[in-house]
Amino acid sequence: MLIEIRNQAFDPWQEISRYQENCGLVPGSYGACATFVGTLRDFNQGDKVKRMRLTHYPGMTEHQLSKIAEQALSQYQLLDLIIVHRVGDINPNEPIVLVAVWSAHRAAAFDGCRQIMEYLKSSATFWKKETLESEQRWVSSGVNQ
Amino acid sequence: MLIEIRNQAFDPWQEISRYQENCGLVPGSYGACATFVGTLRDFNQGDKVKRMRLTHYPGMTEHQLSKIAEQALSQYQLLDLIIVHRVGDINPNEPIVLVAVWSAHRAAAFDGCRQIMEYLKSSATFWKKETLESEQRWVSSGVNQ
Amino acid sequence: MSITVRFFASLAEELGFDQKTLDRKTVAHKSPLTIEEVWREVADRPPPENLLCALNHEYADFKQHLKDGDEVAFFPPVNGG
Amino acid sequence: MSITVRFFASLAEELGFDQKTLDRKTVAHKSPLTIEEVWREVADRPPPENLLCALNHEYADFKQHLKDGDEVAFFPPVNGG
Repeated sequence: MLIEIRNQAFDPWQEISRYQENCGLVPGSYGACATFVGTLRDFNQGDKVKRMRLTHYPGMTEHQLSKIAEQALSQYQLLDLIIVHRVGDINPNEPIVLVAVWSAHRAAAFDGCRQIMEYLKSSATFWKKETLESEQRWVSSGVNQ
Repeated sequence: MLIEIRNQAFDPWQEISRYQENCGLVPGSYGACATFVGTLRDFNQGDKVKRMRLTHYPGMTEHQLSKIAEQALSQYQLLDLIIVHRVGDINPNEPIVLVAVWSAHRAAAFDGCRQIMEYLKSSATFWKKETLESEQRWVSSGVNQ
Repeated sequence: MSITVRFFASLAEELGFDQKTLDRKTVAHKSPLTIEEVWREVADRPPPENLLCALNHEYADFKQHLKDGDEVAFFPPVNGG
Repeated sequence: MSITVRFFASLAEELGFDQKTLDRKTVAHKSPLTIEEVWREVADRPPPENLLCALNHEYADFKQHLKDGDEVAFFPPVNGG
């Protein structure tokens, strides 16, 4: 299991590939891997976005990610999972979040991956502030984004 | 859009990475990428699987993949997608299928990716024959796998 | 009138062939010929349970009528992904 | 009795601080102190609509009671992923 809040840009596909090859996933044991990558768009609510600052609640956010990971692992009998979430200053086209889950069959992988993402959007203690052309603004609740 | 039936092993993460960087996805335009990778397990219905042969209906299968791709693109307003499906002799731990879809927001990406996978399982003209320790057998319908 | 008939997977194994061509001379029926009738012409057994068929690369109904040059396919339940 | 109080995101910007410590001397109430009362002690305004709070890194109810050493946090709706 890899759960990390990171303040540097990352390549999600390399992250998955490296983890899958080197981190204890037994070859031949998994039949399904579902992943989600959220990326910063350069456009939001009609405005051009130049940059975004993501903050979190150190201590609480890590604790939340561990809990949702454990819950998804047990509820969907997942074999393993990755959650990587950016914080700090993010440029358009940079990944914000990566969730990858491995399981024997596909339904568990899809459901587990989506449940983690819904939790991240609705409950994990992250906040976003966008830098537009001529102002900054806090992004309101991410539930429908 | 990349739709391919391939008779050689492939690395799904490299496939996605290469496509995303070189194939016309506009940086900053997509906020979500959902992917699914199906991999051959070394175990099925209580038996050790040594190998699997995947056959398809040349002409019809390609036609089906194009149609399901176009339908998902339009139904979920996806920005782009990849479908790569193996045929031929496959070893355990080799990817069988890759579906990746890009969209502005996450719900469309999850829903579109899953719809394509359900179609591949239920309707696309592929057939699987497993080589076990001491026999071969045809795998029955994949809807619940 | 000539119809190409294809068979896939376990069905081709059981029948011992994966393709046949039906031409007018071998067709005992008066037209129009249906997919169901093609099965009777080319196979020496009743259609298996769960048999699927396609006409010109689209899923089809066994009652569908055929025309010259059509490609009919018979196969067991599919299993992709 | 000492309570650490933290504020995040737009709320910290509006209040002009992101952390305060409440100790017994500054607390006017008789114990037990609730999260609601902490807000009244540290902020000079009514709680904003949609205000969320946490107690020791778990989401909490404003009516929850506090004990010495607790960490209380106030923040606006979250937005991860």
